[in-house]
Amino acid sequence: MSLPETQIPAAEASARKLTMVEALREALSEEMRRDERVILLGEDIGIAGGFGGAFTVTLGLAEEFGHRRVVDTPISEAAIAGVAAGAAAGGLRPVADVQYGDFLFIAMDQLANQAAKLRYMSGGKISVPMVMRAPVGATTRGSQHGQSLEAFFTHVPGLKVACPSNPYDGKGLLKTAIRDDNPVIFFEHKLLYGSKGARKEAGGIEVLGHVPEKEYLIPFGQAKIARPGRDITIVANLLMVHRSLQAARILAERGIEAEVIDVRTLVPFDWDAVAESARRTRKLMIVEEDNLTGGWGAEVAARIGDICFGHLDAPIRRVAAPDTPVPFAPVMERFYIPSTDTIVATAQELVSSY
Amino acid sequence: MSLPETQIPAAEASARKLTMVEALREALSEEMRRDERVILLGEDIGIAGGFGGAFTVTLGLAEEFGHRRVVDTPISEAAIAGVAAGAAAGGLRPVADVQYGDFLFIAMDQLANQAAKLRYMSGGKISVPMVMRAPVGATTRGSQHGQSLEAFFTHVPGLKVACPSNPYDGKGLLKTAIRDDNPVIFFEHKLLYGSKGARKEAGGIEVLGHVPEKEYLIPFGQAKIARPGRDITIVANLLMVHRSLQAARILAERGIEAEVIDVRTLVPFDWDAVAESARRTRKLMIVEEDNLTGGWGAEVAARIGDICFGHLDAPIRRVAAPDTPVPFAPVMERFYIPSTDTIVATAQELVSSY
Amino acid sequence: MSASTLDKTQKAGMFRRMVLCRKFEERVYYLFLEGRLPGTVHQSAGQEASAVGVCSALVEGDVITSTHRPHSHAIARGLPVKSLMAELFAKSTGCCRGKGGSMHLGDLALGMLPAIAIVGGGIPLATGQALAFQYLGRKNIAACFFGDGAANIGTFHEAINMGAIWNLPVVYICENNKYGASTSVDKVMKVEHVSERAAAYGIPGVTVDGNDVEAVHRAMWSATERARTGSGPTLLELETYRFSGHSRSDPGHYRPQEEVAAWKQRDPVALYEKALTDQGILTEEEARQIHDSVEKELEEAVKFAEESPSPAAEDCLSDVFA
Amino acid sequence: MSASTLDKTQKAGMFRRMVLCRKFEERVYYLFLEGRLPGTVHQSAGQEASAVGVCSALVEGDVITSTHRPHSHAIARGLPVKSLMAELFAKSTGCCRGKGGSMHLGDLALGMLPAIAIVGGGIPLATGQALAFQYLGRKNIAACFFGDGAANIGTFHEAINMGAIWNLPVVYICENNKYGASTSVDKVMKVEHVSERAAAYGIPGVTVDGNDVEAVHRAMWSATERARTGSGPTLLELETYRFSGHSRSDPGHYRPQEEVAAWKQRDPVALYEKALTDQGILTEEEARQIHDSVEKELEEAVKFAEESPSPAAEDCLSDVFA
Ligand SMILES: Cc1ncc(C[n+]2csc(CCOP(=O)(O)OP(=O)(O)O)c2C)c(N)n1
Ligand SMILES: Cc1ncc(C[n+]2csc(CCOP(=O)(O)OP(=O)(O)O)c2C)c(N)n1
Ligand SMILES: [Mg+2]
Ligand SMILES: [Mg+2]
Repeated sequence: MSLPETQIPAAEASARKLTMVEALREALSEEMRRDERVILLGEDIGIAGGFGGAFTVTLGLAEEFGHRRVVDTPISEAAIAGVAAGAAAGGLRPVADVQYGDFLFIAMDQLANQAAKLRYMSGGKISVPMVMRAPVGATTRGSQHGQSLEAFFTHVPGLKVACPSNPYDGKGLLKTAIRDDNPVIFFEHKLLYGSKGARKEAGGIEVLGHVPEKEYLIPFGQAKIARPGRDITIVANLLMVHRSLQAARILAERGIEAEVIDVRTLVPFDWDAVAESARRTRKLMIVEEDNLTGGWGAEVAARIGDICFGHLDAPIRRVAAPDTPVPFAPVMERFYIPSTDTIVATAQELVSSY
Repeated sequence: MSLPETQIPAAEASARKLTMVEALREALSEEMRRDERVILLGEDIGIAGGFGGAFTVTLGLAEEFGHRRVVDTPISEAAIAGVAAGAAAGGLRPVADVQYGDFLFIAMDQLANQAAKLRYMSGGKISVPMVMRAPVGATTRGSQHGQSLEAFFTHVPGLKVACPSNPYDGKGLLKTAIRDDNPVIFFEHKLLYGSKGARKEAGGIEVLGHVPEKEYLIPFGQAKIARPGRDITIVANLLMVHRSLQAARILAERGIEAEVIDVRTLVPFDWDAVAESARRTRKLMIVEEDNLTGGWGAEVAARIGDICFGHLDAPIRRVAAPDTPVPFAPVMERFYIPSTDTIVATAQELVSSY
Repeated sequence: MSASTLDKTQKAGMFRRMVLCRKFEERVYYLFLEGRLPGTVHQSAGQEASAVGVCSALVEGDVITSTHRPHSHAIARGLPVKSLMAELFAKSTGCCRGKGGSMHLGDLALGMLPAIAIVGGGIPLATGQALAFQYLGRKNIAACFFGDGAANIGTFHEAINMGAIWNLPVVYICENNKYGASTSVDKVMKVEHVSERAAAYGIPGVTVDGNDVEAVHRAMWSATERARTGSGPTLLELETYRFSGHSRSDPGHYRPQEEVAAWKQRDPVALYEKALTDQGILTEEEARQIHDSVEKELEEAVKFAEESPSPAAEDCLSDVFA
Repeated sequence: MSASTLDKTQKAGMFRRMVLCRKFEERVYYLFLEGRLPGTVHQSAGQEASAVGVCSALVEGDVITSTHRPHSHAIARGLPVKSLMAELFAKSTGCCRGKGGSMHLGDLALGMLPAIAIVGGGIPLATGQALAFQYLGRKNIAACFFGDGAANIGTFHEAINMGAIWNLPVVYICENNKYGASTSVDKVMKVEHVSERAAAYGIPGVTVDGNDVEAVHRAMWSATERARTGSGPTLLELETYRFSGHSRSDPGHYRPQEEVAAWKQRDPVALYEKALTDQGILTEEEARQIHDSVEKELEEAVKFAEESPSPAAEDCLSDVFA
């Protein structure tokens, strides 16, 4: 199921490096060129002299595609989601966005009760090919601008959920999301946007990625082994992939070879890849930025614990944010967001104590 | 931590039997008599000649307490939740309700971003003592009137979550919820309301419970051993407690003694009780009506799997609804809702195969 | 079809649809009483002029959205009664293959999005449909039904504003039947007419006698003209009344008996029958034939529904994803 | 205090508050540039007359709610500048003990709910506060600040309607600064004035020059009178302009330079200073003293904030539940 990084078509072959923002922007413009039905809906996404959305992803697109296709909306998140769903049922392929993922709660009924269920309630007669982009992650903006919300949407049947960790995946997954005939919630991490061509985020990490000029898609439901290893499996998404990779490098210095799996999509989820790796390393941990209780990691632990019962030498452990809102003060926020140190310590404990 | 059923103060001692609806109504009226600050907010809750809310819980309360305290609202779920939160911060103790839990998504921002976080964002200076009542469970009303939504709220730090399975607990937990200084989401199952003094629900089960006339409270975070057993632990809530008890009776005929734990509150959760039982029976399963992926059972499986690692003889298994919206046709809905048969079969497999 | 020139055939057709709506609800009422239908139901007897008047101004390709009270909308839009009845019977031949039920009736291919049972939830969807029509350069419009109760929910505000600023081809139709469940409209809004709220969005608001099917038709017709010619939405308020309780379990004791009686005096089906026969558009014999043919159609629909196969239990698992 | 009789001391006090708001924002601007403050910030220079005019009509026990742009509201309401500055510095002496930050400034005991950074999210909360006042028989009111952008979100509609039907003691205050982030107000609503929307709820809507602090005071005063006497809410629209970009990272290129220049001509702080000195209410010397004392207060606030202890990392875990 999962492709080791080296097998990914042309990823490393390309000399061109892009930031996440550039990669996502390219995905949008390629898809808009390819398919006239693709339109964008969101706040401040196309205003002349404006931002190109809260994080510049749509910058320049109104200039190329016009305001008919890059549609600036009022601050009306419920209607943004619902209008996107209605337009999708009506034959368009809208890509909507909220400026911060936290605002998805406002649109929750339209996403979870309408977009997600229209197909089912109609007995399969309707498709709702829409994408809702949403930036997540804590960046010293306090409780209402820093949540990770993947778990809420992973729990809604009828929604797909993507969460790329790097520009290459970002582009390939966004293109796939746009072509998918189902509603897709597409999470982007604020600290991964990169600084080139993007709004600079304090604490952001510079993830420049090889992005081939040739078109490619990344299928949903295929996790990626971001780093192979034999001693323990670390499953992560978004920013936590990078923390986990950094932790793996530190662990390697201590003789522990951690395998890091980037889930890439949470719905569908690549159960085979994770189960295979866990059976092989016999130890599993999950790293997510979301609050511990009820995070998506709980589902991974529950299901892998079940299907790999007897094949694991240690308890499945989760590293996640504590069960608190996101605090403002950087000192507390650093405590809140799972750190490389915690990942290292947890892996080390699992490897040495079991 | 957990109290075996027999120790519960005066529960079985009382001769008086009430339905859930009667017990909840009594909790509301007792608390309203006791504390002038308790008010009710909701749609159709106090209209003369009306319903007393969608399921008659507030019937008669406007007559006793007047429309100043039993406040009929417009159909404005976001404002109902937000006004309740604001009034709570302002010194009242509002008990709000939505007619069907499914509508909580409309109020999600006010619940998850505002009510849940006000205290935290203020550095602990504000309390938000409100209750949001919400009926859950599938009752042949289709996809938008039958969801179980506990997992969404269990995942929001700052919210408490209660889910009584019987009239005795319903009354005691609702009174505790009203006195709690935090926002509490209070889930009620439509099929447990009972028919006496309530709107009759097809498929509803008649859970008449001993409810003492003397006042009592049930503390949050104390699970209840609804039936003791030595062979396997079944953790459940709401309607699924009854299915699990029924399954336990069937299992007993086959020589398997299942211990059934009624969680009663999901936040706080009685980890000690479940862990203790699981360690004792060495087998654990979780039964919930919610969709499998990301249900609250995932957290239970994940955490107990971790803390009881090595103490269990079988994988932790979850019995839950499939990952689909709630279908309308009764034949499909019966398939959707976890059945006694499935619980029996799952328990039997765990006991006999491991 | 043009508003000013409804011809005999059209009028007779509208009348027949109204009768079909009414008798459908009557049948459904008894089928429920007899325990032959599962779930619950929100009936629309008394509101037929609104449903039929609106849909009589629509053309092929237009789309309606509806609510928890969708039966008459679906019938007025022309969905086959068989497929509606079969859906209520939870059969696989139902318009939603048994997955939707009463509250989600619809068939997009036939011009009706599955009804949305979350009050106000369909308003953004209708607006999105209209955006698609505008974008694709179609001459179609979306007709968005909702109740007076929905006028107080956030999506009403957000979506109508969006429809307004983008001049979308959509007509927002508030069936003001004076109550949202048990709650009288004047308990929950201070304005007398929902249509007064149109001003907040800079679009026309019109209040019409919702029990006069031709008045509804005319008002809807002008609204569709505006919508089709790029002038944007209208908020059309139709004053009407439901004869039954809010839902199956509701006897409706919160409504003064005189009020109910007064509205029953203005039964839209009876009124139109009288108007058409008075005007000599229908003979009494023709009217009778319409009633009979409707009975027959419903008889067949019930038979069809009853004889249709149930879905399989495992069908629960399909149709989640495309 | 009565609207018609603002005396010298009051006017001087209002002026000082405005200067404090302005200079607070100037300091904060440079503190951010210097990298001494974490996170982001939405500044309100240019909108001081609105914040101070509104709060000058409030009394002890009244409560304001605010937005992502709360600094001037907090200062106008009289929260100690030290505790605000300390919060921006993320210190444990901050008004939210470092947990809130710029977007959640507030202190309920001092009459300000923590600011709500979800656009429109505070409107139901303010309405709930007002419900509590009404229920408890207090003579207090809630003053609910929000922007023009918030006028298009569902909670605006739902909560104002509730305030209206229950005649709650609340004033809904829309600071219309012509833009929601980069989006000009006339792109997203068809009405010219947000106050026109009041009619949809059957309450008065008033539009006032938001850069004229005494005009704001007078309008707010009448609105509070209505609210305090049980006559219900008012929707008060204050026309104003922010001098800076939307947030720290925004240079504001979407606004025509002439527009910005024209509004800077109407700088509310300068206008009021001129009015007060022209009218002889303040001498130039007194005005200068006010500026100086404000500088001093801010100097101390920064010093206090810098010297205050940071919260401990583990403080993250407290204050989730009461
Ligand atoms: C968001 C939401 N809140 C509450 C309900 C429960 N409910 C169903 S219909 C109804 C009343 C609707 O009134 P109105 O919009 O006037 O439509 P009518 O029933 O009169 O046709 C209510 C409260 C719901 N379905 N959705
Ligand atoms: C619900 C929601 N949507 C979007 C945002 C992002 N955002 C923050 S401020 C803002 C503009 C608000 O405009 P307005 O209400 O006019 O207030 P102003 O910034 O002009 O003071 C936006 C879009 C948000 N915080 N909340
Ligand atoms: Mg109604
Ligand atoms: Mg603004």
